[in-house]
Amino acid sequence: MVKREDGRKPDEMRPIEIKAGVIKNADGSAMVKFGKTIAIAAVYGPRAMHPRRMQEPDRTVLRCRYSMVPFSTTDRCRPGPSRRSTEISKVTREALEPALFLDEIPKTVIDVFIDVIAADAGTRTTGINAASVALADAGIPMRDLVASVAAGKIGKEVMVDLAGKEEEETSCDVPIAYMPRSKQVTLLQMDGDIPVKDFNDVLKMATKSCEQIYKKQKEALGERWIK
Amino acid sequence: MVKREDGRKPDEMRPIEIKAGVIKNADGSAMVKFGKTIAIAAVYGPRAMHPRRMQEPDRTVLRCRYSMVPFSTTDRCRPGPSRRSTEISKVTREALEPALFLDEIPKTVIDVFIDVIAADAGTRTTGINAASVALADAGIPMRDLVASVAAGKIGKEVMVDLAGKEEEETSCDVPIAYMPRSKQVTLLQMDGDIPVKDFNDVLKMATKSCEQIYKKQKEALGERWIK
Amino acid sequence: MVKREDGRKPDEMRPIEIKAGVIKNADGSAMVKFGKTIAIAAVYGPRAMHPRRMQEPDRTVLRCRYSMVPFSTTDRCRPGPSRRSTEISKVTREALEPALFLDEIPKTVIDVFIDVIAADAGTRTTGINAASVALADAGIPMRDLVASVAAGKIGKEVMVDLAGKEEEETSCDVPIAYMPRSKQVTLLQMDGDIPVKDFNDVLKMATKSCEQIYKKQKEALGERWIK
Amino acid sequence: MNIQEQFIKDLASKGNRNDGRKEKDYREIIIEKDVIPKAEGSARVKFGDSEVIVGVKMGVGAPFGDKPDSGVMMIGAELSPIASPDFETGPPREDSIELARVVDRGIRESKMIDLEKLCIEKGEKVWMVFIDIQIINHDGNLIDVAALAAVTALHNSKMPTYEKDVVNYEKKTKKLPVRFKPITITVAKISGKFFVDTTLEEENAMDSRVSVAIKDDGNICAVQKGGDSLTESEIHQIFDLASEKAKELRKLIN
Amino acid sequence: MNIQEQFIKDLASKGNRNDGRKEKDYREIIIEKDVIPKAEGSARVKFGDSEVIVGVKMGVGAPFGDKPDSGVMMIGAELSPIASPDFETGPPREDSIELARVVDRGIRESKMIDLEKLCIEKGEKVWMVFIDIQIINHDGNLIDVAALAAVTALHNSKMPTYEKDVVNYEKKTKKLPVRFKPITITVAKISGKFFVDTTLEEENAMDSRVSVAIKDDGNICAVQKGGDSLTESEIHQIFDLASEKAKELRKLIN
Amino acid sequence: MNIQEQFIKDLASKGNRNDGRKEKDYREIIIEKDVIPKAEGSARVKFGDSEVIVGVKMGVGAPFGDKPDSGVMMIGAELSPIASPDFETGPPREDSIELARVVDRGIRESKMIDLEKLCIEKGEKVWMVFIDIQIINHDGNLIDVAALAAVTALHNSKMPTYEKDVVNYEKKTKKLPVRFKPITITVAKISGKFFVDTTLEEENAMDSRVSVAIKDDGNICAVQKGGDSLTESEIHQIFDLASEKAKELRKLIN
Repeated sequence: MVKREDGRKPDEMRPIEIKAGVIKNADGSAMVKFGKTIAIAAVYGPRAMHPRRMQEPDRTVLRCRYSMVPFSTTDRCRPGPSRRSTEISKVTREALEPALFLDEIPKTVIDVFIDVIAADAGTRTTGINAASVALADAGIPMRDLVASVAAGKIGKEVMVDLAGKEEEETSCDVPIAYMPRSKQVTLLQMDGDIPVKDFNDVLKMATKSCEQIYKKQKEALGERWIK
Repeated sequence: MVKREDGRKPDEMRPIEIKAGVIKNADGSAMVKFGKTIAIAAVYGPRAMHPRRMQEPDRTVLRCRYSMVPFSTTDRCRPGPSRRSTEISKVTREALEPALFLDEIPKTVIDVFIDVIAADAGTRTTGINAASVALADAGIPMRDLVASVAAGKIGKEVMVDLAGKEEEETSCDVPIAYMPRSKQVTLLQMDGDIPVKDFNDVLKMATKSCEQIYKKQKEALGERWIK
Repeated sequence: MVKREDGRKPDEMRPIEIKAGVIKNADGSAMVKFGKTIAIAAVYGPRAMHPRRMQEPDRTVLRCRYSMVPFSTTDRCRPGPSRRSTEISKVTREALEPALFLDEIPKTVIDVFIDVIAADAGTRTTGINAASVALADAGIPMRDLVASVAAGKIGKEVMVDLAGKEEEETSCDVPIAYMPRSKQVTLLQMDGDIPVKDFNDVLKMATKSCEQIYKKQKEALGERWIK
Repeated sequence: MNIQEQFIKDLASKGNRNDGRKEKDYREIIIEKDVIPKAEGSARVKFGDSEVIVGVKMGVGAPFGDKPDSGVMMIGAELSPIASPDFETGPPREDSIELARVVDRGIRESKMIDLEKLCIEKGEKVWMVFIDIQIINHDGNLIDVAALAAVTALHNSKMPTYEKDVVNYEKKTKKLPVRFKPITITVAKISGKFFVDTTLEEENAMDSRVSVAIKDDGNICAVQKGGDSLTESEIHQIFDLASEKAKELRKLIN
Repeated sequence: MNIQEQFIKDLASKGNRNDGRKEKDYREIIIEKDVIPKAEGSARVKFGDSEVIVGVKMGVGAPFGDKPDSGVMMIGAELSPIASPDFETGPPREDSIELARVVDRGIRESKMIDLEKLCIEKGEKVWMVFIDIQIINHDGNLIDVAALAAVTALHNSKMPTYEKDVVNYEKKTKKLPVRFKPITITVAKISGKFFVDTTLEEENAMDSRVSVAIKDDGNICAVQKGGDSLTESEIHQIFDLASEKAKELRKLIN
Repeated sequence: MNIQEQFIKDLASKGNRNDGRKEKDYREIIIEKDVIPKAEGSARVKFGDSEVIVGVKMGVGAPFGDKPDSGVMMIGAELSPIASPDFETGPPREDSIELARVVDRGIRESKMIDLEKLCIEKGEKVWMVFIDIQIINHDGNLIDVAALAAVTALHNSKMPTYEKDVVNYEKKTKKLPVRFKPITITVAKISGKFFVDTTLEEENAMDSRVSVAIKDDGNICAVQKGGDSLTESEIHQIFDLASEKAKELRKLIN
């Protein structure tokens, strides 16, 4: 088995830290660290939807806004939405929606805000992990928690939770989100160049890792309630 | 009689192609080609006006949006409205309004969208020709069709439907729109430097050409209904 | 006593010109000149507030918009709001609010627009002087007029109404707004580097000058009514 | 249609106006020059209660690729919210864009500014001339007021100097190279009659209008129709009236 | 859920569709090349009533700092308001941004354009390739239609020449250096069955969809899921179906 | 006025606060340094439930024309929607612009950063220092929290190196050249009494507030009043209180 840049095993994720209830004003919140990547998520709602023309008569609308703060990256990134962040906001919303019961309170909205305050690969997956815990922290009824991680393949080795220069070396980058209880994939994207059969191995390792993340998410929520 | 760059006679327009009903989703639509200039127009409405504060209590509002797609010109043009396109949208609306009965259905709007997909002079006039056919194709009651073309003067010769380098050579550029049945001019603009008396000749040739365009517009609508 | 760049005494303001009622369409208006700095203010309202979600159920909202026109400065400034103009709009609003009775007509708005058409230091204070006269000219009930000027300290000398290169030489720039009757400071800002005890002298000279401005404001309103 | 509009239309049908003027009468015209200290040139022009200030600023920039030895002229217009209760802040609206573009065409097509003389270094550096139109009060006929103010401001502009890659705005020795005095006259059609210098009330009641920019030699260099349709014969009448009035207004510029 | 959605879902559960097609059937595909005179390459592609025009424009600009000897490729998409009654003017919406980014990844990750050959002067000047997607009519499956149009347009693009710091668009001698034909196939899940080439009606009733970009060698180079969740086994079924259809569609490009 | 506001005001009139603090008491202050791996410097500061993270990023750019041998400092603030239920996405609002500008003035006017030492090549290349303020939770007194976080982050910033026209962020050898520790203290007036470190509830009930930036030598370098009017004597009281508290807070920075 090859050693990775930072000494991890192929199926080993970076050190993970999850903390629920980090933002007092929010209805629910969480901070998640994967190595040097840090995301904070806050949930507000369900609350009345404004402007009214965006209301849905029979369900709650989920809105997500993913954002990277200017100092999160080596080259300072400009504040404000970009095409990249708009796309990630969309797939994040779709990654979370399957876990929620959105037909309970019509004409309302749940807002999920994700700020990536430090970025070293895996910002969207780290953000989804934080958002999922924040939704649970807000007491919003959920079918399941959503866990998320990316996997790839460097040389002949399938590897999970790519970091640092691994992102440039991998032949593919496959971020997924996963609901372990129902074994449903809620986020699936891929960039790269890989045979279909290899994709299956990558996907398998990612879902397995999500099960571990899932445990840590539940622990964090447990700690929050004990406090 | 002098020969023009592309061999046309002074009062000869470029080859014209008009096709109604080119966009399935639209209530009415048309594609118009003048040589290498191609415009597509789509009409949606009359429909309820939103936002409500833009409603007129006693009439239908006509909105026009003229736009050039990025690949229409030699130097790629940026998407989004410019000062030029805003002005053309306004004069296009004023060129079409006199042909419509707008006091029939209060609080509604008719939207006319014009996309110039290929540009070689005469984009605003080609767009008006397309919009006029699209409005008729949508079954919107009209006093008359609106035909549109530009004329100018190169050396001592009055010429219609300038194209290619003629636009740089002409001493004036006079785009007009015209309702042939009532002999009303609905668009009138001019750039250049020309004695008042010459202007009359230019205007005359343009209105005459509009009568020919008018016939082609009616033919295109006829073909549409036969289909 | 030192002489200043333009020959003024330390406590002498530039030539001041105030004229009320300069914009026919406005409910109230004024033009104020301090030397080469010229500001025009127009007041519209009280009138119904749109959009409705910005209405206050129990009071009139005061909105201020400070703007510098492109040709007001040596280097042409771009039209549109900047961070600087947004801040000045805010402190201008706060400088004027204490003079108004805003709890009289609920759900309404008073708009104050300030255009700086020529800029040579003191644009925000000149704008406040103009806005104050314009509010009175609009017949809006006021506790007092608001007078405004900046003071500073060059070398050991406290000086009022800095202009030209004095702005670069002063060790501090203290713009204030003042209601002379109630002796209330409504605007207070400062940039620079100065001991607390010197600040008191600067503030004192500024409030004293405001009393002179106040007289000229009342004269201008008087002339307006006589006409 | 409201009562006021109907009243204006009824008067117009007999060639009358609610302020007592006749069809071809202008309101009082006031022109002030050099009203903005830091502008290279400026003018404040009033037609009755309509008031516009135009300021000309200059700077140094790169020429357009297709005209490497020509200076650059840009015209902007802001219908400041101070000018009218209906204006709101936000991006320039259709009307102010049209106003700026019509004034631009009148000046550009007449070749009033000798742009070739504004080249500093071919293909690299040329003078930029920024003409900013600020509407102070709106009581109709803004295009004509703005055009007159712009031409007046340009005729009174002085060029800063350019030394060692720096523009010196303190030292203005030469005049901006201008020639000609293009005049823009807008003629409005109300109840079948033609009027110049319409007020805001008249503009709310008018059917259509044509703005015509006319050169010193009588040639026309820009035209813009607004509003409803017109016949060819009406267009000729409008051009004749505009030509007549342009001669009168041109005398006011110096 | 409305009646129409329910109807589509009921049909789908038996593998049927309201236009008579079977799960794996495409609508009629029409491909036209060189439809835009001034573009370096262009294609109009229709799948039934869905219609997209892609134009390729080139220019010269600076390379990215981390790839000094590589040309630059940019893809934009505009869901023009002409294409659908629901579209409104304004900044590009979520859907059009996603569409452009998915098409971008299929082309970029497959290394279809040989960007190294587009370097003019290392670190200073490279060719920029702008691929603009214009939606003409929206009746579903826009990602696949746009991707096919983009790949076709690129395969038929001719490069302008660059002489003495000026791009000459009149003289196009060489073809744009492209290789491979990545095909994007979107598979939709409706009532537990999988369908290709969905109409707008079907998309309103679908549960989820996966777009898969597939290279000539069968490798996949981009994936994007939309909508509801999927099991791993469903993902494999989708990949198999996409791989099968990609081979068929690839034959249409020339 | 609502009940809560009235309650705060009543307490304040006796010098009391609803969380048991006295007028001059701060909430618990927590300062963490180097919390952002890729920033040149960073700090997280909490005053009770108010929490701000400031990150310092550096880059190389052109100096301002009037200061060719000086580095450039820029401060931005984003009131992230995560921080408060009332915040919405969109352009930076009045409050966050004011916050950034007040923090900017405190640092700039105190000459805390030795900008002359940040010149790389006169007139061409200088270091840019970007100070970004991210509000994590809003429970009042944000200006003071942000100012303290910014000064702390700057005091702990390390400069990347610049070699062969490239910034090397991996190799940070020197500290950012800073001197002084300007402290910003905001004093609020509620029911005629003066308080420091107000909570959000208190700010909703307050009459006015003055933020004062104070240098190590006791001089003041920036002042910003907000809210209602004040007398001269009240201003003096505020300055005295701010001067006193600044000395205490300065000790927390290292």
